[in-house]
Amino acid sequence: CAALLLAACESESTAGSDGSAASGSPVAGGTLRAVEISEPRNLDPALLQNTLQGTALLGNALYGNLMVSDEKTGALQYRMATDFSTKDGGKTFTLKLKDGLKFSDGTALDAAAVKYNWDRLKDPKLGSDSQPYASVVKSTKVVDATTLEVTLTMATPLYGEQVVLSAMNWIASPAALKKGESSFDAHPVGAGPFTLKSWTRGGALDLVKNTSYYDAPKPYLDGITLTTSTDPQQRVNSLTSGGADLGVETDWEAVAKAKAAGLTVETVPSGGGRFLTLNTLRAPFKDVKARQAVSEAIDTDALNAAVYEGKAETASGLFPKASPYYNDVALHTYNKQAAQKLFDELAADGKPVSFTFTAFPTDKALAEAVQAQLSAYDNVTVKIQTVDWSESGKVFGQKQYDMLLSTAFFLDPEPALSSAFSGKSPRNATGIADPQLDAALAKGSSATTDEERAAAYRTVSERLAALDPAILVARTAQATVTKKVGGVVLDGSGSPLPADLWLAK
Amino acid sequence: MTTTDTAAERATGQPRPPVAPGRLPRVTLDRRGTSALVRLSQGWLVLIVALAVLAPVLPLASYAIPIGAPHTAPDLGSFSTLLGTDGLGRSMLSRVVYGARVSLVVGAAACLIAFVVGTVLGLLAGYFGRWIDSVVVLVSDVMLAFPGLVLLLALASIFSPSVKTLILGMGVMGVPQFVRLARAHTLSWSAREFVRAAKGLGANPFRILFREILPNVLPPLASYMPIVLSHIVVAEGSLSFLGLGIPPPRPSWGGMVSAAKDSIADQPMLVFVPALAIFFTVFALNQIGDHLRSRFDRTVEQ
Amino acid sequence: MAGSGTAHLRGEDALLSVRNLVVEYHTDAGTVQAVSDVSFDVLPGETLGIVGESGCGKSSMGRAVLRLGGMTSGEISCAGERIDRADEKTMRALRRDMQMIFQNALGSLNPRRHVKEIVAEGLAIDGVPKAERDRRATDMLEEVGLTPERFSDMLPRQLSGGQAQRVAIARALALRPKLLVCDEPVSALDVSVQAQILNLMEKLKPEFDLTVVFIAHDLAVVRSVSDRVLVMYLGKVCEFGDSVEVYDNPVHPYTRALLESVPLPDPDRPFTGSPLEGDVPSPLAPPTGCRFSGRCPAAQERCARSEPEIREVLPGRFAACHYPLAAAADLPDPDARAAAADRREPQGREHEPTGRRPEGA
Amino acid sequence: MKRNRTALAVVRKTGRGVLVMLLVTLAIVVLMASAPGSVAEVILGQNATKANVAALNKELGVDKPVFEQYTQWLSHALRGDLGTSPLTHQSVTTAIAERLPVTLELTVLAVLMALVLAVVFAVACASWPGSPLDRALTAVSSVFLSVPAFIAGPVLIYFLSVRLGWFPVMGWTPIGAGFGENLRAAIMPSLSIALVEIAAFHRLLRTDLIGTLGEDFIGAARARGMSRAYVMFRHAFRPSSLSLVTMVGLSIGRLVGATAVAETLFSLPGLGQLLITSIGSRDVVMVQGMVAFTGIVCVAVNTLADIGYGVVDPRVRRVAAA
Amino acid sequence: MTEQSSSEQKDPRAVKPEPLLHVTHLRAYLSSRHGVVKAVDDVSFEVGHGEAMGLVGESGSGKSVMSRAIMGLMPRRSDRTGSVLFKGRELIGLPRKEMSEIWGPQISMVFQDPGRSLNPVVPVERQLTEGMRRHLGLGRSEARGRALQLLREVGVSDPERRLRNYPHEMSGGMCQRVMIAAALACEPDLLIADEPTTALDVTIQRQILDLLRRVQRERNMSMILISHNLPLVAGRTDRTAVMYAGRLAETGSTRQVFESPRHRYTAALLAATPTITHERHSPFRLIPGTLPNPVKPPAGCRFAARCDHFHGPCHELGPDMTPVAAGHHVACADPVPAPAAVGARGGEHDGR
Ligand SMILES: Nc1ncnc2c1ncn2[C@@H]1O[C@H](COP(=O)(O)OP(=O)(O)OP(=O)(O)O)[C@@H](O)[C@H]1O
Ligand SMILES: Nc1ncnc2c1ncn2[C@@H]1O[C@H](COP(=O)(O)OP(=O)(O)OP(=O)(O)O)[C@@H](O)[C@H]1O
Ligand SMILES: [Mg+2]
Ligand SMILES: [Mg+2]
Repeated sequence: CAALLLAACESESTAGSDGSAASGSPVAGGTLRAVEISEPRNLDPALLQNTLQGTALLGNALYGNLMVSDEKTGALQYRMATDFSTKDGGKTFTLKLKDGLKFSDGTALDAAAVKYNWDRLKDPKLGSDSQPYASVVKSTKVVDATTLEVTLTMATPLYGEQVVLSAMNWIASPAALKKGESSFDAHPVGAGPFTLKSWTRGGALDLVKNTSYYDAPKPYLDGITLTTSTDPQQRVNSLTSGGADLGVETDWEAVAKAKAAGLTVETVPSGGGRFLTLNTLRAPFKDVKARQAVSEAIDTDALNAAVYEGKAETASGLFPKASPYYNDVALHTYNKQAAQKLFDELAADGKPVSFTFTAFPTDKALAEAVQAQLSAYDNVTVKIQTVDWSESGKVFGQKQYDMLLSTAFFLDPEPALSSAFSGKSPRNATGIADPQLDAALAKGSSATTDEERAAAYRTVSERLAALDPAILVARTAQATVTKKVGGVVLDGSGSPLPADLWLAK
Repeated sequence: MTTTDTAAERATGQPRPPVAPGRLPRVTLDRRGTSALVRLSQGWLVLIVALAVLAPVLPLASYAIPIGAPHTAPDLGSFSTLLGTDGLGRSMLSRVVYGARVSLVVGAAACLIAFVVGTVLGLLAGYFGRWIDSVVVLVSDVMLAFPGLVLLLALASIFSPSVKTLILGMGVMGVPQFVRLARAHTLSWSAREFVRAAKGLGANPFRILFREILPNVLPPLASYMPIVLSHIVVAEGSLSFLGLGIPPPRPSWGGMVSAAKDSIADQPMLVFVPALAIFFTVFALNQIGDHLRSRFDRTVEQ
Repeated sequence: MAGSGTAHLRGEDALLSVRNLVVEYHTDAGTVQAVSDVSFDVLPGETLGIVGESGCGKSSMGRAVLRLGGMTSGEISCAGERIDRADEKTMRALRRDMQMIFQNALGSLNPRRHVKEIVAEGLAIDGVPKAERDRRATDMLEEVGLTPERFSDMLPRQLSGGQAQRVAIARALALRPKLLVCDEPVSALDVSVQAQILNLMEKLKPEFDLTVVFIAHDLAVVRSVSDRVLVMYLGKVCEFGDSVEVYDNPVHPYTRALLESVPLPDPDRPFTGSPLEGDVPSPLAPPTGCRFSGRCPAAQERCARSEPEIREVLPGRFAACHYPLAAAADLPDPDARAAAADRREPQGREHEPTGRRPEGA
Repeated sequence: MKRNRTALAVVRKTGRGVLVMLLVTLAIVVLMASAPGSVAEVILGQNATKANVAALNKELGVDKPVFEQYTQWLSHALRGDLGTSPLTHQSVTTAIAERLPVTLELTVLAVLMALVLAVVFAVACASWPGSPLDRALTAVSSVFLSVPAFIAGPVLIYFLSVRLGWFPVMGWTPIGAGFGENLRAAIMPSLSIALVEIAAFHRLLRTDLIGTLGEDFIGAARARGMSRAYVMFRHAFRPSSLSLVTMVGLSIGRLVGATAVAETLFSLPGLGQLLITSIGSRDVVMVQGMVAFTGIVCVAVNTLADIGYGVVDPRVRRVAAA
Repeated sequence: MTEQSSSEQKDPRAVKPEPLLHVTHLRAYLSSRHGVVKAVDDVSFEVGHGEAMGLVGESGSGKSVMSRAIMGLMPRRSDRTGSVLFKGRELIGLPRKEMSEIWGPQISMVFQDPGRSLNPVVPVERQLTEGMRRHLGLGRSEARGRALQLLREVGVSDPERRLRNYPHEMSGGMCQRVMIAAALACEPDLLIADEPTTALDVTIQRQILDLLRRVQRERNMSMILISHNLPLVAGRTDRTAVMYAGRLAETGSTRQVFESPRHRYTAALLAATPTITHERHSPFRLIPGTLPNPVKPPAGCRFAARCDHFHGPCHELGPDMTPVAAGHHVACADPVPAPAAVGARGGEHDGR
């Protein structure tokens, strides 16, 4: 078919370093085959996870985005919304929508629709991952068709970033949602660049171009076929053998393999990462000394070598060098002798360190590596308990673990850091509640200048280094791997925006 | 897996009649001597069992503690580094040897459970018939209608995976096989004239069952044990593959394969060492099982 | 012919008496009428031969008599005890008096037990102490002509057919039974071995004071060992009488046909008479009337309709046939009958040493 | 009369099948009920506080006693309604129907592959029993027996997909989208589960063939001057395939388990995978429905095998009909 | 080859017409777990055109192995040496392909157990006609027509229905008739019947034997009738060979062998055979001992150990048979003395 040349688009893709990457102007047409990591349970936007390893690509495709954040600076960019700003330091926000937005069923995507979606997210029984974000909203008021006034429960100046990172970014047709889950799964209605053609659970999910997408000539693709594989090796194999054009990847080894195979890899430089989380609410890690001992005992480089074939990006500090909040505080130091000494002291006190690593299926290798490392020390024993994903709610909800692997990564430290370490956060897996730390986190989220925030986060780093509630193992891989695909623009969660993608001929 | 009873028996519910007297005595062509392959198999099993039993006294590093850098190549320097190290720097040899312990202990114990329970049930069902038979056959049908892996998955999600759970699960899974086998053999043997003769001497049913029938049923059943054992070794591997194997750091062969399967291209050793261990063991068990069967299991065949 | 009836029964003094025995097997294909309403008596010390073609129900009957196989109805008593009604415990005790020898001798020995163990098994069940058991087993082996030193520790598969049969005999006789039922004990054996076993049995019979039911399809063998013979066809009795007389002068057409089918070692006269037409009907659906009527050369229209009762056709000769070979006109008057009885008498005496006179009482 | 018996036998067989199904489903319900965690916790995810879970459980009706839940499920199931998954809101029947083609194709293809290879092997072995060829082929099939799907799969993927690019690494192409493509997607997964079966089929058939070839009727056919191939295929094969028929029937249950591994390995949308994920997410409704379904299939296939028996062997025709 | 045989038959003046089957020094060794079984050990005999030969001997004496050795249907691990000349053609060493041209139209066989020698899963029709279609090149319907005719000939009632039957739907006697019909289908010159009636009832046995003899005579076919039951061959054969432990003990006309057995074994065997005229309750003559071990047969006369006339030379006796009368050969160092009259009659008879 004739390639339709289009004017240079606004894509700010950083891609293009490798041979297989498509460069130049977008070409219309073609069906992109993408491999995701997890399959959605339902197509309800509330139940889609707006994370790379979740179903962000699908959500973005079906529902579009109100806003996205710049992959480098983290700054908000408007898409379906035209404005989301606060004038009172984060107490109230005003959301402004583009004119004439329409869902694929023809109904209007207006302020009322947004209100319906956001109110709905707050229902805990729905089980949305985004419920904590939505719950920050105290009330919403439809001012006019394109304006929604949002009042928050507490001042959150950077609430826009939270919208971007959650399912709040995805608005579905209230009419369609009201018809019930099964009906909605068969005919999801959003205003995104693509609509659902067919979905075989466990198999492929076929999307076709939404011809009435607001931002013509996007989307460039005729369709997207999404398949799922939980196995990184399989995803990479699929890409290298030409079985897929685009894959999302969170596995360092797979990323390295993809790079080695000459595929294009896009990543966002994020802070935080994967933490060995110690439960400070119960023995043995209630005792800071035990936490320190373990922290000093663990050699993250060796972990990297064992678990990620040495391919993971390790870090000593919370923030990447590129971040405006970078500081040189090392959260963790490896010191074999000191560790052994602490273990011995604890044992002498009658409190030998003995704990269980609660490992989800994907964390088994890490758990085993930790266990192997600690097996070289005296007076410390590690057991591993493997749990199914289905038990994650219970494990986290009831904090039934000594140590587990959890993730806290971010482009902008808010809200991820507060969520992970604030004593008030229900998602604080470490259970740590340190006034100094809490204060610093609050400062970081409410301060408006980079300097102020940087100072606050330095304190956060120092407190974390001192309290050792978590051990930073490695940064989180957030990669999009492509082969001959252009227009790879990543949004705030690091996932590609489907409207911008195009296939090189 | 193995066939259990002969087809004709299943169809007619009756054992085949004994060979008519006066026929051309037929020498089974299958009755080959102990072939080299069988000897090798025996050798391998002896080696593996010996290694597994002697593991603690062998100059082997712990299977849980790294002995060096990850992925070092095999090195003849010391016993522990003969097969190199795994991704965590632990001795491969040590892990394979201790893996044999798990695989063999789970296999043998589960097999034994299946054997004992299955044989007793099969004997009772085959000999007494009537409601006992109906109930036993029903239960074993139920278990057969349950895809084995599903049962194991269900069990594994109820009890957290451990050696005990695995043994129990796999043992339960193997029961119906032995029930069918034992029942078929019992049917076949209890139709023999010598059973009638024992009855004629006034023997009570239990004496007949345990003194007359059991000794004849045991050898062919026992000769199926290696085969069942090999299934269990494989099933344990499949479970590990699905993430429900023995909890780390205890190695099991299946677990080692599934943990390393992504490294086929880069670190083939990690996959092939345990895979070959499974492979040789299963192969050897089958060879020996076949050999034993060709020696003992002529009843149902005939 | 083959019919029911009780005319041939000999009353109270019988050691074994079987009345109206019916054995049926329920199979997928239908009900097999293996034994249909058969009655007979065996007097103490007598050898009763039972002959008939394959499948006529001989074994079923033999097994039913010892309650080693199913029986549908009928009465069986041995030495006054009702076998068909005895409970398991009484039965176990009764079994000591009644033993069986099977056709497939090798098959009747447990392949995994040693010869001595097999012979001593009955004693073990009886609770005889080990030493005593061993001694008696050794004696028994000696008795049947197997050197105990050589055979005690052999396994059945190391035995030849004749040796196996000897072991089976030793096992049966170790309990000193009164009644011995032999189900085709020699038909699987070669003639030379067959002779050994038959001679052995002849020798042991008086020694052990045995009453024998001897089942076989080989007519020559039956004649030579039995005092009386019962001829069966398709689950029914055809003819009953003194064995020599039955063979010399069969009154039932089937008996005659059977006798005429026995090959003779004579190049000139391989068989006597003309062969029988047709096949044995299926016991699943036996013919009505006389069961032999379809193949009987002398069958009349009545035979297919009504079943003949057993009656005394000649003195001491019972047959279930409407038209016995001894024509009605020839039926002897009482004098002739007496004469016939006389004729029998000396023959019987000749054999006095081998068995008590069946009709001696 | 004969008809009555046949009818009675059919009723008995069906009754038995139903009984087996009842017990199987009851067993799975009890098993699932005793497993830690519940679907409510899965649905609620990180919001799974105790109160929330309890509320949702009540809403889903899973707070009732197990037996009551079971009878309720049963009464619906008898009316053909296997329920709807609380997790995916998909009807169990639809879910099964959607996934069945994949598992069915894999199973059928695996059985076919195993049968074809096993027959070739067995015929060769039985033609020259004890020969080096026999030993070699028997050894080869033992080798297959020791290559479970979870080893065969990755190896096949690495060589045939990654290195050679002949087959897709993962994913399914329905038959609707082209037979060739469909086959390309199905071949490796079915092969990986067929390998183990090849050995089982081969051994059985080989033994039976050798046994049959020693029968008098084979000697009789040879004595009539019939050729080797004719004797093998027209005389020996059919009577030797009796146990094989049973074996194929019995292998179905095992294959359903094995497809679960293959479907996981190759990310195929089949029943096995659904079963594993459903067990993982404690989706009792789904698991129950699927176990009932696979159970019915197993029972049906084994009954079919019994009937297939009659086709193979006229001697048992009467019995099989009964 | 057919030509050759017919030309031979046309020449009545040939001094010694070449026999149809000429077996010399035939040895058939089988390997078993216990060693090499010398089942047939140096046996020579011949069967003339249109002649029925009986082969008798106790179980295990090697009758079946010999018949299979002649046919060339030996088990796999076996060794066959010597010579089997059939119509002057050496069968030993003949490739299987050529053998399969001989099986059926030249030599065919009826096995012991009719129930086992018909394929249970193949309808009677195919088993009857497959040979004809292969060897005579008949079409389906032609073969069917001939099959019907054959079945009538062997006395099967309602042959149309039988053709559709499976073996299990027929009685043993019926099966055996079908087997005989199948064996006769291609007009063989030699029929080997290995204990064709042991599994049958006496009344049926008689029908089958009569049938075999009738067909053999009508077709002027040669036949080897094998049985362990001596009386059974007596009236059915022209000549009889007695086999013992892999060797022939005695051959002669049937009359000679039965009326004046010369080998000690034959005589003993005949004496041990129960007859319908045997005196009641009188002991049988018996042969003590058992067959020698076929793996390690004794040197010399194999019957020596059981023989009551055993003396020195018995140990040196080779397999060669010595003539004791015309056509009557015995391998015995001390044969039973011949009653003069019978011997003369025997010789006469043999001149047939
Ligand atoms: N267990 C059984 N089930 C069904 N039918 C049986 C059984 N045993 C015997 N029969 C049938 O009952 C009939 C009589 O059998 P039985 O064994 O008593 O005959 P028989 O006279 O002893 O024959 P044979 O001389 O062959 O031993 C036969 O038709 C046989 O097929
Ligand atoms: N396939 C075989 N392999 C080894 N030995 C065999 C085989 N077949 C037969 N024999 C042995 O060869 C000898 C002769 O057997 P054969 O079957 O020829 O005897 P037979 O005279 O036909 O006996 P029967 O009257 O029992 O049929 C026996 O010792 C037997 O054990
Ligand atoms: Mg019988
Ligand atoms: Mg023979």
